[in-house]
Amino acid sequence: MDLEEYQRRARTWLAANAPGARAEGASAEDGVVVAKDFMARLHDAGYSGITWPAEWGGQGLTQAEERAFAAEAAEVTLPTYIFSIGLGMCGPTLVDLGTPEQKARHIRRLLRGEDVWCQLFSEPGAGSDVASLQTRAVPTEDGGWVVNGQKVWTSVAQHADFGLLLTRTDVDVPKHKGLTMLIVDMRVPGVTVRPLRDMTGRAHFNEIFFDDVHIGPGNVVGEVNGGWASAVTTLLHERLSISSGVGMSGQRDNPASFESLRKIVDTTDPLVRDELVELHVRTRALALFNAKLSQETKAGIFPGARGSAAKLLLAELINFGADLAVSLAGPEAVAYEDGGGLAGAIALAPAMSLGGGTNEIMRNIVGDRVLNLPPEPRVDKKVPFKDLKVGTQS
Amino acid sequence: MDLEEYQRRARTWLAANAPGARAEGASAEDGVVVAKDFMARLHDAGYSGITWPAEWGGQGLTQAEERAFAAEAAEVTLPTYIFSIGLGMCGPTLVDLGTPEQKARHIRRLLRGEDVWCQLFSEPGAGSDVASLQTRAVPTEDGGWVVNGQKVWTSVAQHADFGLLLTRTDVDVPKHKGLTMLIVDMRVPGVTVRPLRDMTGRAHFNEIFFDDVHIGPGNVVGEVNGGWASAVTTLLHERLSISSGVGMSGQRDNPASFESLRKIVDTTDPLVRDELVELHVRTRALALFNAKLSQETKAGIFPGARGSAAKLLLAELINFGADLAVSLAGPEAVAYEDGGGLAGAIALAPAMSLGGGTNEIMRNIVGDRVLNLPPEPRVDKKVPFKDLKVGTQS
Amino acid sequence: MRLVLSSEQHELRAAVRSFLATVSPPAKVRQDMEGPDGHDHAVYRRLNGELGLAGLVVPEEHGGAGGGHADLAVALEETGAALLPGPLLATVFATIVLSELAGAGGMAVKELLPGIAAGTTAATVGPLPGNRGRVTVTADGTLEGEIPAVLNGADAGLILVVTGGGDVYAVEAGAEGLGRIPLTTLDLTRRQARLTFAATPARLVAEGEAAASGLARAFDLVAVALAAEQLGVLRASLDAIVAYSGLRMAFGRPIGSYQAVKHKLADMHCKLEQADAIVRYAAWAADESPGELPEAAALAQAYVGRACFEVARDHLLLHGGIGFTWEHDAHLYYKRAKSDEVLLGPPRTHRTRLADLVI
Amino acid sequence: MRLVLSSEQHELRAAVRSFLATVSPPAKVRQDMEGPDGHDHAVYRRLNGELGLAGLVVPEEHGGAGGGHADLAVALEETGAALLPGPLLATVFATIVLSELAGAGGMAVKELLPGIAAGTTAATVGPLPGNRGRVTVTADGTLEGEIPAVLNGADAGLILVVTGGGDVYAVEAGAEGLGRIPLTTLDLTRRQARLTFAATPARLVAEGEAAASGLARAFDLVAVALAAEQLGVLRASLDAIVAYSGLRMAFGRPIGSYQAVKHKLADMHCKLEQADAIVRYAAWAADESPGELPEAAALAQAYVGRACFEVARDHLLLHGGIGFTWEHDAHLYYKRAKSDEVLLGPPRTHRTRLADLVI
Repeated sequence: MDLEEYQRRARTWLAANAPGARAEGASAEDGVVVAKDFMARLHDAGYSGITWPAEWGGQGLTQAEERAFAAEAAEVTLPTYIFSIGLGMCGPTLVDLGTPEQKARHIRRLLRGEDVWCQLFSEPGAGSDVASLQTRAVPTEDGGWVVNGQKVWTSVAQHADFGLLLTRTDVDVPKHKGLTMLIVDMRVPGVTVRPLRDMTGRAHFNEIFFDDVHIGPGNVVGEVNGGWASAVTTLLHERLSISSGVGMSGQRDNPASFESLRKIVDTTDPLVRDELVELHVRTRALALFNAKLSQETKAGIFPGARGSAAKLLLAELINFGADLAVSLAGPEAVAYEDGGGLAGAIALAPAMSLGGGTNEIMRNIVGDRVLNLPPEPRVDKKVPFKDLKVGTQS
Repeated sequence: MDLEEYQRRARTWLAANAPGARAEGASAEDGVVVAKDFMARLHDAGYSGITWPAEWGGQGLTQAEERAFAAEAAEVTLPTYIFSIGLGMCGPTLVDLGTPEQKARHIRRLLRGEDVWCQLFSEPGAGSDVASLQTRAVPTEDGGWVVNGQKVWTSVAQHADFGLLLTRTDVDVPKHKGLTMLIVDMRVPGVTVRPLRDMTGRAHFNEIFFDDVHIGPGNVVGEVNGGWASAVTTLLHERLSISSGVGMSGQRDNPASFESLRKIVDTTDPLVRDELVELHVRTRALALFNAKLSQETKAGIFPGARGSAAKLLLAELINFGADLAVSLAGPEAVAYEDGGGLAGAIALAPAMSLGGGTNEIMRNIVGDRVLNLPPEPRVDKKVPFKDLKVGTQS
Repeated sequence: MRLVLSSEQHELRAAVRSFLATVSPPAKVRQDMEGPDGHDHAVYRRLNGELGLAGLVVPEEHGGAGGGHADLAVALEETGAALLPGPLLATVFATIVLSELAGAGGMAVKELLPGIAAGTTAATVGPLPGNRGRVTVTADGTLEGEIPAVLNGADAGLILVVTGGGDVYAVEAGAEGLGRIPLTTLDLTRRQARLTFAATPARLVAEGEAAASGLARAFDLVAVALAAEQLGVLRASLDAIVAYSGLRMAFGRPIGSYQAVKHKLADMHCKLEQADAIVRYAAWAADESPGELPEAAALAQAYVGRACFEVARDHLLLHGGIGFTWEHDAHLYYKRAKSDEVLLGPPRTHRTRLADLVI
Repeated sequence: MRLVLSSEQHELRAAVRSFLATVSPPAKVRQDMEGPDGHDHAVYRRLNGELGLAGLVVPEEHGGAGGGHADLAVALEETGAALLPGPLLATVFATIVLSELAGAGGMAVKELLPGIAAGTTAATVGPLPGNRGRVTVTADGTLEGEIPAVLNGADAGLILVVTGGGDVYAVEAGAEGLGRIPLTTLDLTRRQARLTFAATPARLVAEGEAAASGLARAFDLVAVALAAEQLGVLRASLDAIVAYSGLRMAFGRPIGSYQAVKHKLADMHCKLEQADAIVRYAAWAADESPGELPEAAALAQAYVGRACFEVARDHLLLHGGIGFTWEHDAHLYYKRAKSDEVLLGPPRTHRTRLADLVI
């Protein structure tokens, strides 16, 4: 089957099967049921795990088929949000590093939507510097582990069946050398998922508490005390899955976008026009940069760390746009009976600058990996973890 | 004599004696003669070295008299530019650290304008990081020194009789520990003063080359290999003399100032007005901050490192203003038959961001000394100088 | 021109600061902002009983302390820094308007001011400059129309209404035909309401030329008062992130040791220094140099409003993930800063006003 | 929409880059810019003889290479990066105007273009959009008036004059009554002159409606061509300071290891990525999507002009003291960037034009 035919069939299938609703807001189990049902049909049709090994439940096809399907999928709305962490990060990590038993146990179920996965790396004291995490895993006699600690900023944890958990297993060595990645069953006793209310007033994320959680043998991903290498694999997949989506959607629904704002402000005022056109310029500049990265990717030139530049620019654009929107609209944008779209936009604006790496981390990445600038001296690489200050310990 | 009477007499004297011309542009010896003559009369009248010890030729009075005189002097233009380094930095260093012989030999002559002094710290490879300088001084059998090396960014060197020279005298110890400050006679063989043409096309500064320059015994200021402490003393006086003058003058003559611009641009254009008013806001903000520092100083609260914030803001304002001015004025600002004031302003604009500490150094100072933020790790404090990379050595 | 505090003002600052630290610390602010009225009436009473803040600039003959606007700026900087919920700012605006109309206003001002100055009546003014509002006076002297957003409009006891004709009327909280519809606000620590007027009885405070000139000065003073609050929000935001930057470790050292953080904090400090100087200058002009006031007030809004939001925003961002949580106070400062920036109209209007005065 | 270079364009880039590195390296630029004409005629001849740059977008029927504007952008990015002195940009502007007037222009275009395309005649255009100029046609068909600033006005062999009425005339260098007064320029690598016309004989190139529509498109293309040069200036500035940041030590480590420097360079890289995408887009629109050209051209000037100056400025500042010296090239880039930013008028005019197109 040639690629055009493949893409044509994908379009036909999506037209017939895409339910046209995201499960993002679906806290009710109904939404999860719809999502799981859709994933099963997607897998039956051969569109889940297109490039993943056929042996474990994937389709064993190439990037070309995946891009062809993605191009069609971008035209519709699929209820796959709750699977995004599993498909984008956890699954690929297991494909790369999992034991045959782990792959056999999890990958097909993940691709069919039978299990929701979450990623458990960040902690209150370990954000950008994730390797300074404190959640402890202590080995048990049966070859398993007992885990205690707290994770945070965990998406879809309220629906999750499994998690990829990064723990500290040796405190006597430097921080990168005493980590172990474990698969944790999120339904076992001692795991508490608590919604984390953010500054918008809603709970987009969760906190997860582990109290003497027992994990059985056979759940180490990668090597014991080699968890940093495993985490780097996961983070690489995360970065690819973020940068491929950066700035590609959402402007239509964004009340602080140029398109939305020009309908509500006084466009006869020269100062308003000048501020509005600045937003247009920045929006177009980033959109064209993203389009260039996408064209390069199609031509086989992968963006690598340049994707971090796009992510940084998007974070800055979102802050700039929301700020500008409220400033243009004036007092009624921040005190309202109905609507409140612009107030919502300014309240949500910081999110993109904080999630997936702060602006400072992005600038470091661009400087180090795109411009090949010399690294900063590091003070944390040789100190045993137990002697290192982390978080806000004093 | 009370302070008011003191100030009244100073006003009278200045009205009668200030020649009303700066010697800054005076490369002809005429200008220097005028300046030296004026300094002698200033000293005779008791207004040179007001707070300096009477023993060495000063007046032995207090800050109060100095401020009273400065208030009057600010109203007129004095031809004291070529003495500014001697009076602001070199002289005060000798007063603090000089031997009795050095004081006796130099200070009265300096205060009377008989000798012009320059300061010889910066090198091509040692700007912000002055302690990494490479000019070598090797001891001679007679207790003197032989100096080889190059200095740069030296003001008034073309008129200078003496210089305060910072040299390296031990390369086997860390960089701060092998420096020695010497008094150098600028008229001796081996000293070459070459004007340094800057990006404006003019030569505001000089490069100085030392080729086997012999300095006799008795010219060390402070301790041998204790030159860093001596340099810190000089730099402290420099900072005081810069910050006291920051942003206090020059706006009237500045073609890129708000006052000048509003006369030449189309002030009926709302966009022009909006850009112009931004310049006004920033100008006023800094002027009021400076006025506040000045009021605090009068009340006995010294600005300290907060003066670096004022210097940073001035550097940024100058760049902002010159850039804005050319942008507002358009094509004819950069191609002209007569005038060229705005082109001159944009060409000179970077100067304030580079001289007297870069913007980055100013931000470090504000962060470290005003906000008391923790220091960066240092990699250069314990390495012997000979093993340290400096400048653009590879 | 006086840009530094007098020793009395230092004492006032210390008194207000320690009062607020005791009576309205951050945990109390959170509790009060989620309560039914959005503030604690007991705190408001003590604020006026013990410190007399509502009557600070009200002339003594009208029951106030007869203080200057430089004093008021000191107090509002502290209430801003503490994110004090409740009607103090709205009431101060009302006292400013009434005090400036004292000459033109006759009996109404004399009778209304003492209760407000004493803190027994919370008051407000609407529409503020830069805000929409369309209220007209009918033939029988009642009010018709609406004001889309009024500070503490639902809980103030007295509302000063500026009509389309530029006259000022006072409406009692319980007046017939007065509708008060609470709004959702970005700033969680300060309520607003939409007010509607249908044949609503109102008392004339001032009208015509006298009202116009009094109001013009009053609204300049309002701009200065707001800038003082913004200075407090700015300062508190900067203090919070400077403190955190010394404690929070990343990659083995405090985040404040990284130039990316340190240099941004240095720039924020530069904004603080300038905002502070501008607020002191504007407050001095309010007291001592009326001719400079319009320009100083426009400058204060043009500079301080922007600086305050930028610092509050960066203070939130530099906190990292924790700054995005509901439980951390960073978002309260961020939201107050943005709301304050547009309280007296879109920022461009302040720049335009300043341009008209100086170009 | 095509935002990446074709393999032919990669080859063109490499060819121009290596030609300029050999024939006009930085030391040669300095030598030429201080020479009598501000450039080396031999370099200009070789540039056209070997690379055919002046005729790149001229249709083959008029003696050019018939290339696209995307190709031209590749070439001008390199000449910008090399700060090539001389009349290439002015001549390219002239070829663009003549090519776009070919339909309306009849004989004049046919006769004038080949010599310019071949590089035997350097040409220029004035006044450019956003520039002053007041030239009228007298009853006997001669020109009267002046243009305050024309690129290479003193050394071009042919001057295309846009009259106040919007017609286009060609004036020979030696024409009677043509005054050419060399100007002092901020940009030391590009000369300009004031031109005066007193009963100056001139040849009509195009007039009326046809001239107007041809010129409108031509000036959009000129804006895109300039943006390509600006992209080159931006890229070369960034490359220079990135390289220096890896070499220059301060306090024992390379300055590029400090976040203050590294993060600023990262931001500069972000500007480069966006400027590059915009220039590719605008050049693509020029070739393939004429309806998008006006907006793309205004976007290119609004974004790239600013980005170029900001990067050139910061590249100079980050060099420290050495960047302020005459002998270092940093100031040449800084001055070119600022001059280019205003070459087609004050920046606000590009924003206004874009606003008119998109709002």
